[in-house]
Amino acid sequence: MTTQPYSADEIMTVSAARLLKNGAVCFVGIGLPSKAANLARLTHAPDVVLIYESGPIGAKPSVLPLSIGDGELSATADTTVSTAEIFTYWLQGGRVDIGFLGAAQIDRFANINTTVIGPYDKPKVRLPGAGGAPEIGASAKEVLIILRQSQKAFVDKIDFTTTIGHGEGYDHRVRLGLSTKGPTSVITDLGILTPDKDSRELTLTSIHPGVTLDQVRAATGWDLKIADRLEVTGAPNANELHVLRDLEARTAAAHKGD
Amino acid sequence: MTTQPYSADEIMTVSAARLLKNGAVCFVGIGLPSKAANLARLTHAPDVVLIYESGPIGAKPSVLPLSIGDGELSATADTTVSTAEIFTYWLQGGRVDIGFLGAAQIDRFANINTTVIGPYDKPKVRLPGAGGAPEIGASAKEVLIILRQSQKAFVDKIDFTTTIGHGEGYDHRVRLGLSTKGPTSVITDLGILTPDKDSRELTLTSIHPGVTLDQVRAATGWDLKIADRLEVTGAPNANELHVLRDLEARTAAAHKGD
Amino acid sequence: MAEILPLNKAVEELIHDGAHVALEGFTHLIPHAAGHEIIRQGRRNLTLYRMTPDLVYDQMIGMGVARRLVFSWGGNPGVGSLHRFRDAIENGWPCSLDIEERSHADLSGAYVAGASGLPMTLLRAYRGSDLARYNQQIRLITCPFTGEELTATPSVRPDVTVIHAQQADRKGNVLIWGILGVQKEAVLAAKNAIVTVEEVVERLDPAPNACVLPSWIITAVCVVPGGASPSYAQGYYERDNAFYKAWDNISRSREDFQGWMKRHVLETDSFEDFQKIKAETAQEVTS
Amino acid sequence: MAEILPLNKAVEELIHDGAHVALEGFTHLIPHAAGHEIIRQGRRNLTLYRMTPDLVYDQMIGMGVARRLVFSWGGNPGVGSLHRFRDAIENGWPCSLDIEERSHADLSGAYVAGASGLPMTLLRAYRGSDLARYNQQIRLITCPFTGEELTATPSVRPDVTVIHAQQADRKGNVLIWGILGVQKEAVLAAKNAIVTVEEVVERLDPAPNACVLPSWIITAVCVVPGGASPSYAQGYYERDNAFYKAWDNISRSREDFQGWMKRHVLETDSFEDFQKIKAETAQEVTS
Repeated sequence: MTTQPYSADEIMTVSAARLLKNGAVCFVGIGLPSKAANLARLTHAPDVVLIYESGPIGAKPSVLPLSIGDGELSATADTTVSTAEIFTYWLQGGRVDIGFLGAAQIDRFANINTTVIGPYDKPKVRLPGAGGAPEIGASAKEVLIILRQSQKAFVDKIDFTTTIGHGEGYDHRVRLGLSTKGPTSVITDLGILTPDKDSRELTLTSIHPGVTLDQVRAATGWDLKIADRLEVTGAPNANELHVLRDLEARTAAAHKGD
Repeated sequence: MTTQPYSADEIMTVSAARLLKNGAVCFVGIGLPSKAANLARLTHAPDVVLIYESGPIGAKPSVLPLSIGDGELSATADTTVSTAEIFTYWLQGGRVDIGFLGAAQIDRFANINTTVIGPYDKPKVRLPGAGGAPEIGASAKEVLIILRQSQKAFVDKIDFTTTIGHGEGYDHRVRLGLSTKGPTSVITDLGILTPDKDSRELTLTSIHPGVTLDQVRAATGWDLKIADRLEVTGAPNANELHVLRDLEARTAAAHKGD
Repeated sequence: MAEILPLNKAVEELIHDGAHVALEGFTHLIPHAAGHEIIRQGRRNLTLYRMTPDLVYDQMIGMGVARRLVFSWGGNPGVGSLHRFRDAIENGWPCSLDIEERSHADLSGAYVAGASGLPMTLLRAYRGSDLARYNQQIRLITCPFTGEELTATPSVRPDVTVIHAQQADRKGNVLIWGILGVQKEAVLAAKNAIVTVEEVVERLDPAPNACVLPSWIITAVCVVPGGASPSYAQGYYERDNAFYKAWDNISRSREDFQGWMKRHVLETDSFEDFQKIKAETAQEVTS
Repeated sequence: MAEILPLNKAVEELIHDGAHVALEGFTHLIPHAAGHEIIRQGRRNLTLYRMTPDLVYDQMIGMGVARRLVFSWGGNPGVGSLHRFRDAIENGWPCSLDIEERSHADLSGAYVAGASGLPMTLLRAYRGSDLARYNQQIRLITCPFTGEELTATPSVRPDVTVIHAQQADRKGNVLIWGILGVQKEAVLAAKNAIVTVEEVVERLDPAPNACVLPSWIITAVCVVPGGASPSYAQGYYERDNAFYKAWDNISRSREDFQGWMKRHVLETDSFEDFQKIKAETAQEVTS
């Protein structure tokens, strides 16, 4: 069987989707996380439960939402509750298996910055801010992070810790009183990074087919650790690509003229 | 115009109903308060808003509920929210004008006992307990209390303060940090008692037609203060009696065979 | 994901002696069938939670199921006292019953806190009430912003919550409408949840913001038509007010109560069977 | 009881310079028309609250309405940055803007606490986040029952909350469905509330547990069809995604922004008028 050609974004989305188990309850960020989560739902994980912070629980959108509160999410959900309830009963109440986040900047311990570039009081670039992320990172049983890998995003030191990953590494989460796992995978357009079992430093454990280690290192703002047994990510299969492209085509058609 | 004959219970209910202003938001206890509040709604106060602790807001029952959570309340309400929300957003949130309570025992400062007769740990009679009353008494802007007057109910000293009225009198509510008025009238089958403006001790300010002061005193377990200018309660008018009896007849018919 | 199970199996598997159990339902949708099954299976030493212990708790307490009761109002709504509840508190019959007494505002908030994964409830409560003297779990804390004193109480997090609802679909998603009480919060506050339902439908048809409990927060769904009776299920049947009144007589003496429970609950196999016997004995009473 | 008023009258009477004002709506039902009217009337020194400041706040901030902003996520959803919001924070243009930054969990909880008449919110939040270093209002308190450290933050209690909803009846009772956000809580947390609605209907027909805001918690109801556009109103119209994208260009430079605001908001009389002009200029852009 020959594999179809695919883009770096496609293998990123497919790789992230594969990490969602069927039946998992997933608190979904907008954009890349939402795309990957819906791909999972439309392929191997039909019973994945998607919760969006705007209120929909069990959303099954037929096209990808452009905003975190598109009508399609509510219209296809099992029910829609208030935003406050999403954060109290569902997230803080410990009902979320996977928090699925994006990021503007990330460091070697998977700490995330979505607040500012530069000093907080005199920012060079003001980013949107925390949204739901600090509590998703703390209360979801496990966190997946998806973002494109670059020197700009994968930085040696983030200017601001909006959402803690593994803090300063080792048992830092435990010392902070957190009993959840934190980030277990960072999925990029180049590979998959997972925290070292002791130090919790992000380690490249899977590289996408055709990507070189030099490429990955060049896109990382620190001296990236590479796993002793580096795997090569399985290429997207025909069905995954078909479903993903269909989803994107439906989405584009629905928003045609926007 | 001759007045129709009426019962002691009827003038009690009518007198209590008259104290509810049109448009008032009223947190209604089951039984006598509910009957009086609905009589008000069906006579001079069509826009009174009735909230029941089970969840209905703006209930407009056509027959009186037997329980605090009858389906009729929800079916006729503007909406029905969770019981928790009733106590947080609506009562504690300061949205209730009138808390309308019954009582098992009451003292001269309108403190209410619905918990025990005898010692708490070894009760002679175990009563149902607090329900919503302690917070209704504290958070409603004003409280009305309706109960039949007797030595058993109007006692010199209650065994247990379930719900504070005016405490030990004077500024006791203020000293407790309460900014609401507390009980402003106690309506009985014999008359109406209101707190003295300084001491807050209950004073008979209105006596129902045909009732003697001796009767009232005999039904009170303390040396009851009588207002200098004691009024005689206006007798129920024909419309009030008609509406009340209709309501009771409809209620009896609806529950026929129960 | 909820398993669709017979009620006796769900109770057997999920409710153990000594467990903390909440059966909730505010006048509406009281899980009577589940209460009977707990009695039938002879559970002991339960810590029972319920805002409004009424007939079903009177029965459970009178049959010696409970060691401790956390509640805010215990009576026969619209009728009067609960005689078995009183006998347990006043006389320790059939066994001593510890009570932890709270108000509706507090206990409903405690379920909300439990559902929210918090160890405590924060509210304005008990100002001037003797309840705060007898319940050592009622504390004051100071607001760091305003200096105001607020009440803190422990949240409620039962081992198992049992509720009754109108409908489930085949996956075990549950729909409730009408008076909701604290059922959703009680389910979300618990480690496990049993939901008895009037019926399983092919497809729930909830309004956009309806009270839906997704299958994955429920442990077992049990189909028990009429399972809330003598309370009511909006859209299905009315409250059996006559039975609430009759209970006052049935429960007044220990002997009558025991006789009734033996015949109606212990010697029946299921709630369906109970309802048949109840219909027969109702004939006897009225004739 | 709510008064049914023209929007300009409601803003004039209820929103004063220096007031604390929340315009809420989570992607859905954002009260754009009300935001424009506040700009038209030249309000200054407002403390603005909003979980997700987006286009309407970008416009208000760029027009110098706000002195302080309390928020948790400020961006153009699905598009990118808010240029006027950034310019105010990064460069103090057109005037300096104080910010109080919180997370969604915190700020939504703060509205709940405000609605509940409490001075503080209690939650698990900010563990390990630098936000707690820059916001002095984020405190720790210790649970008296478990010893756990929890986060306490001040509740939000605006002078005025403004929301948009689908329907009101003639008495001013309001019905909302679909994504509810924190609108109900924001209304209940405020001293006064303005609700713009798509239409007034003879009779609301709410589902049993629908989100209904009774007339008596609302100060003014204003009929503004399309008043949430470019956001959407479920059952009425879709989100104008094209405008969200166009806004990125319109708002990038101070001059373009000012020109657009002058032509579309300052020189129009009403939201209806604005929509006409917007339709005309949209033609210009696409042609």
